[in-house]
Amino acid sequence: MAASRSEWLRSRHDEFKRAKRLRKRAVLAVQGILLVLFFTLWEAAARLGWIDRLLFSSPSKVFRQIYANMVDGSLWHHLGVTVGETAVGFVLGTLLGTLLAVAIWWSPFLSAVLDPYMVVFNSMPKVALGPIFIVMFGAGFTAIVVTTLSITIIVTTLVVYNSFCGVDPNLVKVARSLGANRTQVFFKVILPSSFPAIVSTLKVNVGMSWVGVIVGEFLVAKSGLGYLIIYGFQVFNFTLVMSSLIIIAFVATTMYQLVVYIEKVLVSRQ
Amino acid sequence: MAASRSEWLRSRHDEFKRAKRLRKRAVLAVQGILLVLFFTLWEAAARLGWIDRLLFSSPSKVFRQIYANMVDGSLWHHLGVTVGETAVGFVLGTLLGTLLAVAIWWSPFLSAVLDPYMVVFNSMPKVALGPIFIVMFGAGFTAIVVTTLSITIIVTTLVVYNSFCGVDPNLVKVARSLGANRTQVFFKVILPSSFPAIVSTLKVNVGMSWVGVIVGEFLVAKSGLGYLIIYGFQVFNFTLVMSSLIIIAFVATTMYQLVVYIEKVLVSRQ
Amino acid sequence: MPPVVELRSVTHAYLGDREASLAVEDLNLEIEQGEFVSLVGPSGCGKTTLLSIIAGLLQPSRGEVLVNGRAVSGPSPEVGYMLQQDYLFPWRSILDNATLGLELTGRLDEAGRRKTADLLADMGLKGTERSYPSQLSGGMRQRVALVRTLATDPGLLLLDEPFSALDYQIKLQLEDLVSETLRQREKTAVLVTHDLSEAIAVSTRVILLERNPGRIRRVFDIPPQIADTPPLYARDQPGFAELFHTLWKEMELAGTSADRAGKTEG
Amino acid sequence: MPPVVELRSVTHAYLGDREASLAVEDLNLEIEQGEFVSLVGPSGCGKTTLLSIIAGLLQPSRGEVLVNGRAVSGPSPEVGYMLQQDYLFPWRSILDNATLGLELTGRLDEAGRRKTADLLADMGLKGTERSYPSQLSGGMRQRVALVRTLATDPGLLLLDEPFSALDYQIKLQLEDLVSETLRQREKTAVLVTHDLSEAIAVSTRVILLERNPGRIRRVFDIPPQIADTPPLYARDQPGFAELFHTLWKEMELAGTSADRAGKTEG
Amino acid sequence: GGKSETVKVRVGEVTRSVFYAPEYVALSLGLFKQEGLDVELQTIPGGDKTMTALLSGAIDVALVGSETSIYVYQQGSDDPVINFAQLTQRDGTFLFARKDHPNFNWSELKNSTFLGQRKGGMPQMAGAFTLKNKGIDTASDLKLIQNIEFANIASAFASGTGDYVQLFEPQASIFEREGRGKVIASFGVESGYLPYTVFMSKKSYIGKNSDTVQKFTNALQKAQLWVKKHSPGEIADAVSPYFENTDRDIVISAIKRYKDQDTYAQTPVIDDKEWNNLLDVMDNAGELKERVPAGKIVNNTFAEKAQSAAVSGK
Ligand SMILES: Nc1ncnc2c1ncn2[C@@H]1O[C@H](COP(=O)(O)OP(=O)(O)OP(=O)(O)O)[C@@H](O)[C@H]1O
Ligand SMILES: Nc1ncnc2c1ncn2[C@@H]1O[C@H](COP(=O)(O)OP(=O)(O)OP(=O)(O)O)[C@@H](O)[C@H]1O
Ligand SMILES: [Mg+2]
Ligand SMILES: [Mg+2]
Repeated sequence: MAASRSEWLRSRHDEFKRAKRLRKRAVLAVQGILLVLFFTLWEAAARLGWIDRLLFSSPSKVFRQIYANMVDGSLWHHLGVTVGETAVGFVLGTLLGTLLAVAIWWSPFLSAVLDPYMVVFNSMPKVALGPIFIVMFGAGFTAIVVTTLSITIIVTTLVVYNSFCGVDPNLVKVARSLGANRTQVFFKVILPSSFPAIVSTLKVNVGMSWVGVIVGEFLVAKSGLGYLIIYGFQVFNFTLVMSSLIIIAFVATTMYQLVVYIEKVLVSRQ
Repeated sequence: MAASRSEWLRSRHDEFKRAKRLRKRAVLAVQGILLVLFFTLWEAAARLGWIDRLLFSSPSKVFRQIYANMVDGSLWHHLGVTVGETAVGFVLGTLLGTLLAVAIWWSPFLSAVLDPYMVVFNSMPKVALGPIFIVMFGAGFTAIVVTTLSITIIVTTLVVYNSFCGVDPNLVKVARSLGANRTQVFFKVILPSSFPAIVSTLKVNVGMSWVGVIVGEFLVAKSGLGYLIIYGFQVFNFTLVMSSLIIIAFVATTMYQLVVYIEKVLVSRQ
Repeated sequence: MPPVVELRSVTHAYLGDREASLAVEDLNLEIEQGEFVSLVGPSGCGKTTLLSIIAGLLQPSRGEVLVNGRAVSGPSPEVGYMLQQDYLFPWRSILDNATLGLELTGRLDEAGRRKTADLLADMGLKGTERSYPSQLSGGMRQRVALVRTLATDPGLLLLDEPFSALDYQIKLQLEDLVSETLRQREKTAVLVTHDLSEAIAVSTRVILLERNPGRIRRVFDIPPQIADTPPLYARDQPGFAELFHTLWKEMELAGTSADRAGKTEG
Repeated sequence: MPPVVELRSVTHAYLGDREASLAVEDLNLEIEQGEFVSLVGPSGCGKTTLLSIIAGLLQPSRGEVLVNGRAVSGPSPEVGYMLQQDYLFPWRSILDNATLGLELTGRLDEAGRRKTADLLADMGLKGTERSYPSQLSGGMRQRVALVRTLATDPGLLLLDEPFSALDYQIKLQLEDLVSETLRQREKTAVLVTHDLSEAIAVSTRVILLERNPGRIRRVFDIPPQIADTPPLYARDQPGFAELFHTLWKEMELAGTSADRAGKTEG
Repeated sequence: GGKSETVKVRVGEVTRSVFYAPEYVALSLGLFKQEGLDVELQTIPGGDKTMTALLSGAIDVALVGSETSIYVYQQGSDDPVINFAQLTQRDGTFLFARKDHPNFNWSELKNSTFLGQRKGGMPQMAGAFTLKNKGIDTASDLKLIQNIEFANIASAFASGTGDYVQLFEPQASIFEREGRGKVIASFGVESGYLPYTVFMSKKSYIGKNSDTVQKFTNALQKAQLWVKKHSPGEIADAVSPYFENTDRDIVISAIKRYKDQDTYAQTPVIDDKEWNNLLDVMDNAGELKERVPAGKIVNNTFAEKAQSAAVSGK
C-alpha cells in the first residue's frame, strides 16, 4: 500500500514536471514560429513589393550584410564597443537607480521633496540634453554612459521605490520586534520582498540601456552599433540600419536571458 | 470626564492634522528653496563665466525669451500643439499599455510567449525607427503620437503586469469563492489592488510621454516645443532651447500634479 | 434528492518543483441537506485542503467531488467558503467588504446592503461599517469575514475556523447565531474547528481526520438531544461530557499516530 | 529591582485623517520579574494595542512605558513579541524564518540553528525545516511564528493569541512547553488570549480589560495551587472552576458594558 | 613632417558624406600625417552638437556649415569660432522629381508639393534663396513641407510624400538608380558660390596652435588639388575606407555630380564674394540679425599661405 502510494505520488510528480516542460517547449515553439513568420513575411513583402525595398531592406540582404561584417571582423569591433557601453550603463543605472530608491525610502522627507523633480527630470527629452552632456562629459564614452543613465535611473528609482513602499508593513513590524535596525529591515525585509519587482525592473532596464546607449552613440561616437545606424542613415544604406537593429535585438535578448538566468540562480539560492 | 476626554481626543487629532500640514509646508518650502537656489546658481555661474553663456544661456535671458514669446503669442501656439500631442500620447499609452498588461495577465501563455519580444521591442532605439513610423503613419500628428506610444507602452505594460502578478493570491481566492468570474476577479481584486502601482506608472508615463512627443517632434514637426528646440539648435540659439526645456519642465509638473490630484480623488472615492 | 456534498475516494497531492506531498488520501464522504458537519483533526491533517476541494478552489488529484449531485469544476455562488484567515480587501470599507459577494453576483441593492449592515451589527460590529480593515482588531476582522460569507445566503457553508480569534462570549453568541440561522433556513454546513466542544455543540456529525495523509479516522454522530439543542445549552446536555471525552481520546491517538509517509522527494 | 514592565497612565488614540479613536485609556500596570500575566477582554478592547506599546512598536499618545526600569523608545531584543497573525516571510524557509531573530541580532551560529530546529521539532514541525510558509497549514505557521519569538530567548515575552489556530491537544502541549520553559528560565510573559481557562491555567495573574476605551476592569490573582501547577493539570485543581466562573461572569459584563464614547469625528 | 613628434588633432565632422570627399582623401592618402599631424576624425551628427563639442573643447577642429559660426557670433561669444579653411563652396542638394522633366523650367514647381529641408539649416536657406530667385513664392505658389528631420527626408519622399524633394547625395544617385525619379536641377549651381562647409576652430585654439592649423590647412590644400586632378573613380577608391557600406558606383556617381558642378573648393580660401553671398542667402531666410563682416570670423591667412605654398611647390 505504502509502496504503491509513493509510486503513484512519484508518477504524479513526474507528470507534473513533464507538463511543465511541455509547456515550456510549447512557448518556445510558438516564439520560434512567430519569428520565422515575421522574417518570412518581411522577405515576401520586400520581394513582392508590398513594402519599399529601399527603406525596409529585406531579411536576405540584412543577413548577408551581417554575415559579411562578421567575416571581415568589423561587426565584432562595433558590437564590442556597444555591448561594453550597454553593460556599464545597465549595471550603473540599475545600481544607482536602486541606491536612489533606497535613499528616498530611507528618508520619506527626501522622497516628498524629490518626487516632482524626478518627474521633471524624467520628462526632459534626453536627446535635447545632448549638448549639455557633451559639454560636461566630453565627446566619448562618458557622455554615452551618462546619456544611458539619464534614461534608466529615474524609471528604475520610481519602480523600485514603489515596490519598497508596497511591502507588507507587518513583515517590517516582525523584523523590528526581533531587534532589526533600519539597515536590517532594509536588507532582510524590504529588499527580498521587492526582489521580484527589482528583477522585473532589470528586465526593463536591459531594454532602456540599449536605447540609452544607441541614443548616446547618435550624439557622439566613432564606433558602435548606434554609430552604424547613424552612418547608415547618412549614406542611405538601410540594410545597414536594419542589420544593426537586428543585431541589437539579438544581443538584447541574450542579455535579457542572462538576467533571467541570474534571477533563477538568485531565487533558487534563497 | 467624557467631555474632557473627547476634548483631548479632538485636540490630539487637530495636532496630528496640524503636524501633517506643517510637514507638507516644509516639503514645499524645501522644494522652493531648491528651485530658487538652482536658478540663482545658474544665473551666477553664467554671469561669472563659470559656465559657457552661449551653451547654457542664463535664467534672465531664458525668462526674457519666455516672456517675449508669451507676449507675441507664439508660445501658446507651440505649447498647445505639444500639450495636445502629449495628452493624447499619455492617455493612449497608459490605456494601451494597461490593456496589453491585462491581456497577458489573462493568458499566461501569451505572457510567456510575448515576454522576450517585449524586451526586444523596448530595446529598439525609437529614433532609429523614425523612417518606419514616417512611412507607416505619414509625416505628422500620427507619427508623433506613435513615437510616443512606442516609448511608453512597453514600460507601462511591464510595470503594470508585474503589479498584477504581485497581488496576494488569497484575495483572488476569496473573490473566486464568492462567485467572481475572471472578469470580476480582475476588476474587483487585481485592478484595485494594483492601483497604487498603476498610478505610479502614470507618474512615470507623464515624463515618458513628454520625451516621446519631443522625440517625435524632432522627427517631424512644423510646430511645438520639440520643433522650437530643434530650431533653436539649428540656429544655435540655446536660449530658445533652454526656455523650451523650462516650459516643458513647468507643464510636465503641472500634468504630474493633475495626475496626483486624480489619484487623490480616486482614492478618496474608494 | 442527492446529498449536498459527495466525495468519492478523493486524494490530493500538492505538487511542487522539488517534491510532491500527499495531503488527503482516499476520502469518502456524504453530507445530506440540513446537516451540520464538523471536521476536526490535528493541525496539518488536511482540513483546509478538503474545504478548498469542496469549494472548487482546488482540483483533487484523484476522485470525484459532487455538490448537489453535480460534479464540481470551480467555485459556485451556492457554496459559501470562509477562509482560515480573514483576507479582507484593504481598500474597501468594512461594509463594502461584507457586501462583496452580493456585488459579485449582481444582487447588491439597498435591501441587501441594509441586511448586511444588520448582520454586522448582530456580530457586534455596529459603527465600523465605514472603517477600513487596518483599523480593526483581529477578532473584528474575523467577524467581518464571517459576515462576508453569510451575506450571500449560500446553500452550503464551508467555515474554516470562523471563531478562532474571538473571545469566549462572542464565540458562543456567534455559534448560536450561526447555527440557529442555518437550522432555520435548512442550510448545510461544514465547519473546521480545533475546539472539540464547539464541534460537538454545533454539529449533527463530527468527522475526525488523522494525518499524513489526511484520512477519516472516525465519524461521530451527535445524539439528537445535543444536536437539536442550541450550542449555548448543548454543552450542558447529558452525554456531552462523555462524547467530549471519547472524541478527545480519539483525537489524541490521531495526533500521535502520525507518520510522514506522504512525501516523495524527487 | 524595578518591575519588568511598568505602564503609567498610558493612553493611546489612533489618529486617522478623518477621525481619532481611543483604544486604551489611562492604564496603569506593573509586572514583576517571573510573572506570567494574561490579558483577556472582549474583542477590540485594546489588547493588541497594549502589547504593541510595551513592545515599543507603538508610541502611546500619553503616559509612560518602562521595561526593566528604562523608558521604552523602540523595540529591543530583550522583548520578544509574537504578533496576532503569523506574518512569516514567504521567501524564507521555515528554519530560516525561525532563526530570523538570531540572525538579526548577530547570534546565528550552528548551535543556534540546531537549537531552533529542536524547538521546531518540539512543536511537532520536524521535517518542515526546508519547506516554505505557503506549504504549511495555518496551525503549522502559527507554531513557526511562536518558535521565531522563542528562539532569541528574550527576557520578556509578549504573546498575542499564540495558540488560537491549534487543535486542543497541541495547544495543551504547547501551553505546557512554553510555561515550563519560561518558569525554569525565570522569564516574564504577557499572554493575550480569549480562552479563559487557558488564561487561568498558565498565568500567575489575569487582567481583564473592558472596552471603549480599553481600561482595566479587574485583576485576578491566581491562587498558588493553580499557578504553580503545569497548565495541563491546573485545570483539574480545586478552585479552578470557581475562578473560571467568576472570570466568565465578569467578562460577560465587560463585553456588554461597551459604549462607543471613544471616538470623535472631525 | 619635421623631427618633432606628431601632433594630435581631434576633428569633428557634422556628417559622413561624399560631399566632404577631399577630407577623406587627405586622411586616406596620409596627407595629414605627412604634415606631422595625427588627425582623429569623429562624426558628431548635427551642426549644433558639432559646434557644442568644439566650444566645450571636446574637439579641436569642426567641419560644419559656416552658418553655425555666424549663429554663434550672433549670440555673442568671448571666444568666437573662426573659419579658416573652406571645404565645399556650393550647396550640396539637388532638386529631385518623381518624373523626368527633359526641359525643366522652375515655374513647373508651381502648385506642386515640395519636400524641403528643415528650417534654419543651410540647405533650407539655399533652397529658399534659389526658389526666390526663380520667382517662386514659397508661401503661395507651392505646398512646402519642411517639417521632416534631415535623415528622414528621403524616407518620406520614398513613401510617397511630395512631388519634388530637395536631396543630398548619395540619396539622389540611389533614387535615380532605383528608378524613383530624376535629378532635374542643382540648388548648388543655382545658389552660387558660398562657404558651405568649412573647417573652423576657436580663436583661442588658433592663437595657441597656429602651427598646427597651418599644417592642417596645407594638407587640406593638397587634398583639394589631388581631387581636382583625379577622376571620380580614383577619388572613390581613395575614400572607400570611409564608405565601406556604400556601393562604389553610387559613390562615383555622387562624386562626379559634385565635381562637375565645382562643389569641392580648390583652395581653402574664403573670399569676400562668397562670404557676402552666404550673408545674402541667410538674410533672405530671415536668420541674420546683422551682416557679419568677414574679418570678424574668417581668417584666411592660413589658407592663403597654403595656397601659395602649393602653387610654388608645384
Ligand atoms: N500549497 C501547499 N503546498 C504544499 N503543501 C501544502 C500546501 N498547503 C498545505 N500543504 C500541506 O498539506 C497538509 C495539509 O494542510 P492543510 O492546510 O489542509 O491542514 P489543516 O488541516 O487545515 O491544518 P490547520 O489546522 O493547521 O489549519 C499539511 O501537511 C501542509 O503542510
Ligand atoms: N491602526 C488602527 N487604526 C485605527 N484604529 C485601530 C487600529 N488598530 C486598532 N484599532 C482600534 O483600536 C481598538 C483596539 O484594537 P486592538 O487590536 O488593540 O484590539 P484587541 O483587543 O487586540 O482585539 P482582538 O481580540 O479582536 O484582537 C479597536 O476598536 C480597533 O478598531
Ligand atoms: Mg487549516
Ligand atoms: Mg488583537
